[in-house]
Amino acid sequence: MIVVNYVAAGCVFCIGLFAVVARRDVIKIVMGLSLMEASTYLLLVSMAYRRGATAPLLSNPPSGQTQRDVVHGTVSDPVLQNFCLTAIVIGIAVTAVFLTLAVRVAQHYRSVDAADATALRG
Amino acid sequence: MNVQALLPLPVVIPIAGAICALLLGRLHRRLPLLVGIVAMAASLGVLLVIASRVLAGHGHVITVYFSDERPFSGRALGIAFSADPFGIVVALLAAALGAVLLTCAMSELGHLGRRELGLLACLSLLMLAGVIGAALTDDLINLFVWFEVAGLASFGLTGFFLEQPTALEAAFKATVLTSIGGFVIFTGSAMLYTVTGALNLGQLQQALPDTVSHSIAVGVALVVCGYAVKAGLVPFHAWLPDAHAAGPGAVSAMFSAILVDLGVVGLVRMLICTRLVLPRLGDLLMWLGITSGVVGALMALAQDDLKRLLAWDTVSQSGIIVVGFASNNPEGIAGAVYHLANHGLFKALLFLSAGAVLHATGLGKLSELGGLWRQRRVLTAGFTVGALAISGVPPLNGYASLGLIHQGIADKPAVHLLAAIAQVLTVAALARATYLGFYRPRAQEYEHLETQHVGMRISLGSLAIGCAAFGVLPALIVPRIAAPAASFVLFTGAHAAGVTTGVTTLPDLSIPAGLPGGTDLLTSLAEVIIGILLAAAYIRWGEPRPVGWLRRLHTGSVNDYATFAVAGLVLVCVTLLA
Amino acid sequence: MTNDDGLSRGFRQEPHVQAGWHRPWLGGPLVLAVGALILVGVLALPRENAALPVIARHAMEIAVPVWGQAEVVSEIVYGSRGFDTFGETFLLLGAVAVVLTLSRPREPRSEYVGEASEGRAEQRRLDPDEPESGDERKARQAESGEESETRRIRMSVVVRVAVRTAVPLLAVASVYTAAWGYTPGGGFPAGAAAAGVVLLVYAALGHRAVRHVVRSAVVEPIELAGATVIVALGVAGIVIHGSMFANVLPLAQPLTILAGGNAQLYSGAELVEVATGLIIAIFSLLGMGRDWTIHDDDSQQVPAPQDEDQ
Amino acid sequence: MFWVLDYLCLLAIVVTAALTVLQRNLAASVLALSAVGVVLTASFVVLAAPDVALAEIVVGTVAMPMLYFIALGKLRTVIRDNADLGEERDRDE
Repeated sequence: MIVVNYVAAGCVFCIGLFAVVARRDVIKIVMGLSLMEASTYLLLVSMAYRRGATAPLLSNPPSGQTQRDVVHGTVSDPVLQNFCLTAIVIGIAVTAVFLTLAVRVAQHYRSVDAADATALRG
Repeated sequence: MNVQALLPLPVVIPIAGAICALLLGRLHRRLPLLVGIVAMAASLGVLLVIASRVLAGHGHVITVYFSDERPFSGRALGIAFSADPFGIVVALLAAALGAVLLTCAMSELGHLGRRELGLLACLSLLMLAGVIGAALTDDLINLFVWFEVAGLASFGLTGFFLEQPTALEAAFKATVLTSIGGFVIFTGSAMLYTVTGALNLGQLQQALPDTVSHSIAVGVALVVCGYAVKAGLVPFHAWLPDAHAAGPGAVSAMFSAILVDLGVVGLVRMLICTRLVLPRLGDLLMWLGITSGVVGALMALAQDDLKRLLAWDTVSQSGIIVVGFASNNPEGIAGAVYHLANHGLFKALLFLSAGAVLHATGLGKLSELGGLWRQRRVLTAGFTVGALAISGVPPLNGYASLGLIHQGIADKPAVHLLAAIAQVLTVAALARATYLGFYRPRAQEYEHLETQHVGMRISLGSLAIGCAAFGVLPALIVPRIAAPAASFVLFTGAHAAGVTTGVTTLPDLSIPAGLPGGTDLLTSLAEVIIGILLAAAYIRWGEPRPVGWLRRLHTGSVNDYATFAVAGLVLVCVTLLA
Repeated sequence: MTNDDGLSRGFRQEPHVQAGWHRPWLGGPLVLAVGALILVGVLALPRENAALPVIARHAMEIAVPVWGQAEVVSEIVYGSRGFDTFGETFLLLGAVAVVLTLSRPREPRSEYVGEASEGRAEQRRLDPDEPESGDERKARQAESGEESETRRIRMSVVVRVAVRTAVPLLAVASVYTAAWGYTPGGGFPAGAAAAGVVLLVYAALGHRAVRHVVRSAVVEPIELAGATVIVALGVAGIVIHGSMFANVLPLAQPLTILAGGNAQLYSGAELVEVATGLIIAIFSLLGMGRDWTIHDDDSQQVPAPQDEDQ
Repeated sequence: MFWVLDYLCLLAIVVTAALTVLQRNLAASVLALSAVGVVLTASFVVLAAPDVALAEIVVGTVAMPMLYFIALGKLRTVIRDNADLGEERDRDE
């Protein structure tokens, strides 16, 4: 059932969150956030799925169905897939900014260890 | 071309300005910032036209749907912009302060490199467009998209001065925390859409069932935590002092005065939607807000860096504003809207003065500053007016709004007491900063003292006049602006009704206007006096032990800040699920 | 800042240990708690036999008659919720601007800037001052020199020939995904694929092959032109129909290349925007120098700004 | 049959995600992250989401690894010992 998808998305979210919380390596933290992103995509597309659904496509309906059948038939939810596209664009934008920042921080502190980049505290 | 069609313009104009700023950067050094000021002024003009219709009489909600989409049977696929009294106040504040702060940036940072100024103008305009878009939008996912646009632009502005290692470190921490908040909001919003099938905030409010299922509770909890990261409530606040103290003066002012409103807008939208269904959310936000108030003020008292002290004070003040909104009665909410505007004004004034001090002398720490009142009278006057306004001294604007908030939470004794303590600590922190930074005699002269730019004087003067004006005439502001906003936030029916099309009027809400009377005057003056005594004691005897523990708790490592945020997420989820 | 009382126990807390774990005993249980709570929320979600939401069914119905698009997801992305994509496009433009800001070379500043001197003082205090490693000095000269050996040199002839044959095919394929409005794929995947093609040429045939395409004086105006087309499309919707991103162009016959009214133009503008945006971001990240940190031979003079092409 | 494919994709995603976090060598974990993107695309195709699959395959295999490897390249010359990157410095250094 689709619940297994939801549980898997939750697991990947937790793996990503654990990487951000517990890894001291700056690049690993960025990867943790990329994993959290991947889990949001998986959750959204799994929520969009309906039993026995075809893609929300009207161009060439599957054999024997007309466009009207597809419109009223079982299709996966196109609105959630639109949100997933938005999330992917946001993901690539944030990752590019992240990596530029990580390299600049490493240039100054000469290390990729997040424990060294703690000049601002208290 | 009725008013409804004008609704998206306040967002489109700054974005067009951002494109021109990048293009015109090659022609002349100061052209991009000039384009920015013109764009913000035009956006402010359009917003004033819309505000005249929205705030007429007892307040109206004007709604427009994009892409010619019409709502049908209580649902809408298209995105709606709705100008309601609360959203229009935040948008006006963002546009007006944006124009003032961009003029100040042009005068103060005018001689940066050609390419740097083009990028600075583009990022500031994108951030302001994001805040205005988030204030006006009525769609759950569109609110998240504008949240991300404003957040992403703020990372670039935080790490703008690449010479400073702390600025880049602050930008990295802000990116980690805000991204965690962003993913959490996105997951929560998608879950709410899947369960209720409604995207529009008004329709979501109607679609929420009375018995809240687990997925709605977790969805709302996730969305609230995401916006709490941006508003700087306690467990999620750790990135805010670093990020707001790192950028140039005008940019930090933009962060603290305008960007914090993004989180407050998100929280208030969720409060409106779930008031009938999840009453626990109001109490939870009240306790989170009041803890932020006390912790922020306590940490501000112990800071040595001037801009970091003001950033910690932003954490405290945004906590007090969230307490006002969560108080759920007319005075509290009207006070919170009024305090949102006041906080924008006096925090921008304080940050501009602090930024000007750093820009002129190159020194940011209170221990190194002092004796500035002789060389820089305008800067000292600006900072003093801001400090008096924040302490709630009667003629200036903090007094009226704090009085309303304290009236609003009068029926909850514990929260009222903690709010008074937070106010005393804030007064102490600002008094200490003013004395150490400006009035304390300094042994040796400053080795380098930058000349004073005229643009800086104009900005400081206009913000000081704004503080005084907002303080002197609450009789005009409270009934005309704060009351309609409070009636919009309180009467949930108005929000849902406003969603269909066109213009709907809001029910009348009578809030006692005029300066709060005798008892408030006495408590406010008492708070100021105790605060000054506390500041003097603090300067003489130094940092007490519990404050030391609290400061050691903020270890500065991004892993610990993320752990705080995760602990806050667990706390919020458990309270809403139980 | 690091304050001098008991709090700052010297800058390096413990000897520099490999970047391992950070308090996993605290992070682990908390993350597990979050996982459990999300599990509780997610289990109560409607399963795959739930009815399609009313909004989704409405989108399916209006896709062909109102928007002339046979691909419903593209219709929602560039039609009914075009304002979301408008915000998203400027999110990408913002990200490119941020990457440009953070990877910009040092520029001559005409007067004293307080923050710069404070920054340099900070660097002396915070940056560990150990001698430059050999390859860093090589990399640093590489940036200042014009024709430096770390600049991308070409690969072997086998790779070059293979890439020369594959590139036209890949370019056509990437534009194809956005061209036919009624098949899956829109402006974003096509733009990312086009950027991928340029990167392939850069990796295989060296910097000289893509130098004209990648120059910021060429690429940035194209990206801003794409953004301007999108803003113009939105404003046209306001002027003509009173609501932003309303369909202003006549609907062509469905299932043809022009199908989809202004959604097709929107998708093309986003293709241009995404392709040039990713190229700018990746090449400015590639060209990021080290001239902001103090290194031993950095006297106070500011190096001449590098030529624009970097 | 559909569910078997779905469960296989999910298993692969969770395994590659765990691999990304537990890997010592940064370059290897970048490849694991790219593997997560590819298997995610496979699961999108299985879950009837062609548009999202196209976007994810392009981002997951082209843009994301490119950015990470450029960042790694920049880091190699800057940080002191490469143990942080999980790579042993070659002996002759």
